[in-house]
Amino acid sequence: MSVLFHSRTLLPGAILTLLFTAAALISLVWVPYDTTVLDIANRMKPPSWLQPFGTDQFGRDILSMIMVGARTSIAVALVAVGIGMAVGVPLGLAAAARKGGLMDEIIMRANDLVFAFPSLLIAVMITAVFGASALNAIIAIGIFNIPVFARLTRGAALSLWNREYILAARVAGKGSARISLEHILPNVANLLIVQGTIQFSLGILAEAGLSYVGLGAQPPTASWGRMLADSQTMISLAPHLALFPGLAILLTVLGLNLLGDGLRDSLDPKLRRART
Amino acid sequence: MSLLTIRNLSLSIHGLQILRNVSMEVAPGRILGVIGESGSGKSITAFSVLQLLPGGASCTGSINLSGKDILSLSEAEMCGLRGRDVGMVFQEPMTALNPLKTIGDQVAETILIHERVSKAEAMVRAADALQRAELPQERFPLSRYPHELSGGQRQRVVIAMAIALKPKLLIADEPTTALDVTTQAQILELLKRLVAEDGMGLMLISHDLAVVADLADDLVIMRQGEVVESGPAKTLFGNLQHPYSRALLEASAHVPERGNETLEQPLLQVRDVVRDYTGHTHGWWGKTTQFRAVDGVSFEIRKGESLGLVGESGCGKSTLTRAILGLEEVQGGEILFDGLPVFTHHHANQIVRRRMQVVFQDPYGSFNPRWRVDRLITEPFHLLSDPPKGAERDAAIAEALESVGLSASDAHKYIHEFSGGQRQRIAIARALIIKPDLIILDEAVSALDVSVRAHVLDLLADLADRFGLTYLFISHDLSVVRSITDRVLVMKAGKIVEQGPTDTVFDRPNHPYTQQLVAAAPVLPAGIL
Amino acid sequence: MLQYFLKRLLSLGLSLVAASVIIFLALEVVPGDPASYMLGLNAQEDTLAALREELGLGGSILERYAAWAGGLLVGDFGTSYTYRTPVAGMIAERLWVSLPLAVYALVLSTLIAFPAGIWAASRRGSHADGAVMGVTQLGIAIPNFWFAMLMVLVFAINLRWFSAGGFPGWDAGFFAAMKALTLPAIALAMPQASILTRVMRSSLLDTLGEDFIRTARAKGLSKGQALWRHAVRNALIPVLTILGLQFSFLLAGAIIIENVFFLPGLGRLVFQSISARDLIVVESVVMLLVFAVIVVNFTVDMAYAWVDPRLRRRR
Amino acid sequence: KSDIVVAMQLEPPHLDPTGAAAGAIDSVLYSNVFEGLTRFGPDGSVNPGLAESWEISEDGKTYTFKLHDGVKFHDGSDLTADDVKFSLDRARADDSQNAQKALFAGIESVEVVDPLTVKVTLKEPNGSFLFNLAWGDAVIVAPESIGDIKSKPVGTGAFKFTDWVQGDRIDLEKNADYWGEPAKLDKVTFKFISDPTAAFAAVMAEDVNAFVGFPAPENLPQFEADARFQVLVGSTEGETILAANNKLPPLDNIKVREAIAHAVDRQAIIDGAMFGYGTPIGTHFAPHNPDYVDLTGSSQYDPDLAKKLLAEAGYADGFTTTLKLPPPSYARRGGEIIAAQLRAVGIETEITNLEWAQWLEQVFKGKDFGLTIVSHTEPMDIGIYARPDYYFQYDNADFQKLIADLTAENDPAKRSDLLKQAQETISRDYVNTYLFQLAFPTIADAKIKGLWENQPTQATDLTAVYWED
Ligand SMILES: Nc1ncnc2c1ncn2[C@@H]1O[C@H](COP(=O)(O)OP(=O)(O)OP(=O)(O)O)[C@@H](O)[C@H]1O
Ligand SMILES: Nc1ncnc2c1ncn2[C@@H]1O[C@H](COP(=O)(O)OP(=O)(O)OP(=O)(O)O)[C@@H](O)[C@H]1O
Ligand SMILES: [Mg+2]
Ligand SMILES: [Mg+2]
Repeated sequence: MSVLFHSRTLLPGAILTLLFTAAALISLVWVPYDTTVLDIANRMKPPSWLQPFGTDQFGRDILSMIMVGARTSIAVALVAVGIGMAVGVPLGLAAAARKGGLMDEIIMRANDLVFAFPSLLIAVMITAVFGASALNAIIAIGIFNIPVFARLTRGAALSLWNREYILAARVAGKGSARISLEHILPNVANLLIVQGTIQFSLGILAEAGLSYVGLGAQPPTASWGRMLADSQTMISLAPHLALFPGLAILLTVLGLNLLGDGLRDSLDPKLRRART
Repeated sequence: MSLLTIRNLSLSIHGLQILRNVSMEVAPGRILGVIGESGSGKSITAFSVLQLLPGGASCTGSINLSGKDILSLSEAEMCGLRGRDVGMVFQEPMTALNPLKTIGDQVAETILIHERVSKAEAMVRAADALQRAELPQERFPLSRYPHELSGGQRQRVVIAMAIALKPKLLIADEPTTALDVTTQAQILELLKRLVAEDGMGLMLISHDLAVVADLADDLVIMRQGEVVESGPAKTLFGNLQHPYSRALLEASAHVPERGNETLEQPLLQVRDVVRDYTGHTHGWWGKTTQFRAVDGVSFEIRKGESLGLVGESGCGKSTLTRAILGLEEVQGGEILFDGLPVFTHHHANQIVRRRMQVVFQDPYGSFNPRWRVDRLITEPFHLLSDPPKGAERDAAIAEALESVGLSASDAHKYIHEFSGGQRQRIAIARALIIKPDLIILDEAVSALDVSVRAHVLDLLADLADRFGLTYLFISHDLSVVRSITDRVLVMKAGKIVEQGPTDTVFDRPNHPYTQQLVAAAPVLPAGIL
Repeated sequence: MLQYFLKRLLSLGLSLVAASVIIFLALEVVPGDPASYMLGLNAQEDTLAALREELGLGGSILERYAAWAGGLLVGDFGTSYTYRTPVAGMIAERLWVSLPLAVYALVLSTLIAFPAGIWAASRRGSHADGAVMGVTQLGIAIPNFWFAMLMVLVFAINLRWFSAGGFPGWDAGFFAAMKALTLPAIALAMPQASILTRVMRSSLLDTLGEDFIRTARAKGLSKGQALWRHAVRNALIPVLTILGLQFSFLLAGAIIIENVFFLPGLGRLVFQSISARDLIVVESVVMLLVFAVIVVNFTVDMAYAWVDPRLRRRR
Repeated sequence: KSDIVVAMQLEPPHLDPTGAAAGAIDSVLYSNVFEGLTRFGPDGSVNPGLAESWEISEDGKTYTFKLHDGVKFHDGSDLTADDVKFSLDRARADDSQNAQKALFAGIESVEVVDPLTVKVTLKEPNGSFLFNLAWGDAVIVAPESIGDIKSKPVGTGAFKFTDWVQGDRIDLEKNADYWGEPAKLDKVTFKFISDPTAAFAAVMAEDVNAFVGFPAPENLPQFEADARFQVLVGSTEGETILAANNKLPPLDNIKVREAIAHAVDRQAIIDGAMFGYGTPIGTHFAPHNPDYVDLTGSSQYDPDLAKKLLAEAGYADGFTTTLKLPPPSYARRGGEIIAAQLRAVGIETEITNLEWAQWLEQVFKGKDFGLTIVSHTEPMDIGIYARPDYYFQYDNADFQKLIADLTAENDPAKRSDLLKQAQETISRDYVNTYLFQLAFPTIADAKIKGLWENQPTQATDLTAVYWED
């Protein structure tokens, strides 16, 4: 537990992250008002005691919408980061194990190529092909997480491959796959967790951005980005419609970033270098 | 009259006491050697003089530099002092220079900071300083960048920077630790000459008694932030009072007792081995370069023998080790272990591999920090087709740990809970656990403090005795090699230039390179033990 | 150096070819027919066929790829399906909005980030450092389109200092054009400046911990002198990398921001074209953006050599 | 002040009104730059255009048009009967790219009688021929300027095209040589602002003088409350409907469609999606048309009835279908509301938001949908219900006969009667759920006069617009 106090950012980060995770989880069983029921007569009501964030253009409770939206954001970002890790980490490990080889070269060139595509463009293209949906947003964001994790893993793994304990493992007759799994992976895990939180926050931002331009989760699924897009024309009429979802994104991303920084400092002070 | 006087200097960092009542003096034209084990506070003492201390440090006592009380000077006044009155040379020449600036600029900067001179004039004087540090302009123009120089040459640049304004005091903090013996000898000679020419005072910090012994006029021996003994070198050496000092001295010259006999039968035969590295200058598309790291090496190790391999950094020792261990394929020649090739059909021969193990230099880097000791030392079981399990495994672990002087209960600790010496014992335990015939020790004791090193050497000798082990002992430290090997190979630029019984080679070197090496190796003056 | 340059150029060329294939294939499978989009609900089948013929939508994939890629090589981007004008001209016109916007944002973020990063690093641990770090955390976390919305609300609708969007064209005068680009550039630059500030700071702190800084201090340089003379330039290397990467983010981010401020830039062109299934325009714009990113990264690589002499001769 | 900046949401893809369906082309050019033989008035009536007068033969098959004298194209050439022949022949040619080629399908031949007289012969009598000629797709173009028409339109209108900054604006200037009543404005700039927020901001900041077809009805009250602006809410030809795939079970069951019609609360949709702007309709016909029949009563909001009907149809537990939505906000917002309303009677919908190209591909062409929301903006388009292959796939032989009779009929009274019957038939068959007639909001500076309020066709006729001092 003392880890929590190693860093000034960890605690606030953890609290914010917990808050939104809790909101998402609670929304699975309970929300203040049912978000699937529209109440046109009651639309765009300013914040009140009963509805602290007010109601939206269809008369839905914004607090409830944000809680349900947290679920979407977290799910999309989490799965996208999962994809990035699941594909990127093995690729990075493989590239490092055969440094300078053809495999390494192909992986790194492919990475560069993905990096060369502005991510939103790819998202636009993917949704043009497969249609806009949360799933396609996940795929688009996930694809961009792959090179991030591949590079990070490769870089960290390369420096580990120079360690003598890797040499010792090779002397013990272990193959590179086994060494990658037994020695390299656990030692890059911290780094991956830290980068994971950062990518997670970027994923939430990306989901919001995609939903904002209409390429993310589709109604009736609540999504913060779409709430912002829907409220955009009403911003001068009822600013609270845009304010609360925007703040929700801001605070969640902030929380995750603080958590990531804090974890980095606490898990391993040496990792601070890797932060960009 | 003394130049630098430190009186009762105590220092703490964030409340943690680092130095306690340290006192020492440096006189003009004289060399003060400061020795002590790693962490004894030598560097911190030096930094105190320059007031370049880490954050949170606070000093008491007094530091007096030619009449000025350092501890009472302001930061601006200290800036005026550093570089002009006191020059400093650091341990690590590879990183002590700004990689983006030319050496001329960096040396001239010392001058420009302190004197109102034109850039051109400063450059002229920088050239002069470099000349004095034996970097003549014809061969090392001012426009060179640090990466274009070798380690020893970079250290000369740092020295030139430190002496550019002819400071009264020069502090050299382990200036040669990162260098080869031959380079080390040259740098030490240079420092000695500069002291004599300029009448500077030199504070020479080292953990190596032998390095300091033939240079220093006065000695200070430190331990855990305290000065345990000090005095003029000549008298002090013959007359050490403090038990720690004596232990240090003894450890430096320690020769383990060895008793096992060598059989005639060769265990390892290396014939005409060639190892080329194919490098890519940039990625896979870049042009390839060929580099021959091992060039036609042949030798034999007999059963029960302890063979030494010495040579400068980068001469191919580790490459050869990897080839013997079957980790890399060689481009020419063959390596036979007990008559069997270590490498067959592009794969390491598992039967042979089982009978060799290795101990590396870095006691910190050779263990996965996330594993417990039991898992670490049983890693070589991977080589066995039927590794011991359960109680049998525990017994093997206990035996291995006990044979290196640790207890069976250490098996459940993590590696960070051990000191450097203990870690090296664990490394040896890991090598022993599959009961190999040959153990290769690649700089296995180079990173250890002298006293710890002595213990480990004793342990190695003892183990060889008990288990009939054969060693290939690689080191750049001649005295260590001398103390533990029967025969020695001298390697230079990938070739074996001389081999023979250890004493013969070291006492009557034939090859000019061997002669140079032996001459450069620092030795404690005779008769001080 | 020349050889290195040529090798890199070759690899750059291969990347571009790979990118063009990916883009072409991706858009090849996009469902939707530009002809029926153009002719609407009442179009007759024969009319559609006639239009498709004219648009050059017949032929095999290979032929069409060859025609497109071959055209790119000689600077011919083809003719837009919907606008029926040369794509090159359309792109050139949009580029005059997007490029100045990206550069404006890049300059803004650099101008903010460098001093802020250096300032924070030189006062590590102080309140000032804490404040800078806090602000940059916010800057990274804020969704920039939301920030843009808020800025429009405050500066365009309420205060009426800036127009809410649109672009008068460079004919309207430099200042009018810059004024129209200012809010979008700020929205774009904000997260980038935050990231860059943090990179600058951490890179500087890393450099300040290097041995040669200690050497410099031992020469008698004050903290500030050591920072300016020795640390800043060394710290620039990671910053350059990020700067290069940011260019791609700026281009991508511009797509959303151009929509918020209805700037007639490349991003909006892509959006419009993809919904109109004007695939040839999409292909060419995406290719151009990818080309820009690859070339910028190449330039950054070359810039390393300028910053770092170690890279000059060795290669 | 004699110049004006008029904003609209969509930018034309190119500037040939005879070569694409995009309404935005007409919105900019109709009447301003290009004119046809006849033209629509602000109330939807068909008036003489370039044709000063015409005669219709007894059998209703031959139309003889007399052209105005002294009409010049903007490039200085004269308008002659040859140009008319060229234009009509081009529109109906085999390789024609006219989006409304069907309008010209009935033409047998076009003959030049003399430089100012054209004779058009039809295959069959066609009661709406003059109406058809008023469409933007039927404007008269000149053969010598046809090559560049997509980027440099040359017409006969009161304004000349000067410049197009793609992605931003189109500039027109007054045509000094105009044959008719000259325009009152000297310079016109059309600006294209697709984003509703940006539209709001641009009007508020007075960056534009008028916004025709303002995309965010929620903001209209703010403009109405602001003395700087006038708000005109006109009607359009846009029947906004919840279209059902009449061939896809269970929507092929008329009881199910009837249930849907009763499950939908039009007023809630008009309020929720359009912020109150829009006229409820009960059939596919524009309410401002004199022949309109108000049939909303047969599909009153009655969820209980809807549930009962569903149970009768054998779907007491409801069912699931798709709801595919094109981009406009009436569809996207309306879709969310309808989904919630249908859910209330047990019908689950899977919403898919589509771009127009996808919608055309999947829904319009592929007929791969259950429900969709779309606004049919073509004038007098009830005839689409006579096309069994049209996307909602309504196949009723009686109705098809009705429309065939209508086409052949020239007598206004009989036509009116047939039109009313047609409206009632589709309403009775609950082909689609008819939601509302799309409102057309225009916001303009309070001092601008002469703007069209309604949209009988997509046009922004500025010929009569002027600034009041
Ligand atoms: N920045 C620091 N913060 C806290 N403690 C430090 C710091 N630097 C050094 N120390 C501690 O001060 C003590 C003395 O360190 P110092 O570097 O002077 O040792 P040394 O004798 O030079 O050793 P070595 O031979 O390894 O260089 C050590 O126990 C070390 O852990
Ligand atoms: N993987 C590699 N690729 C290319 N060159 C290499 C590689 N490993 C080593 N070398 C080069 O081969 C030479 C011999 O290296 P090796 O590590 O065997 O030296 P060494 O004698 O063990 O030196 P040290 O005492 O510093 O450990 C060096 O010049 C080194 O740069
Ligand atoms: Mg030290
Ligand atoms: Mg080595």
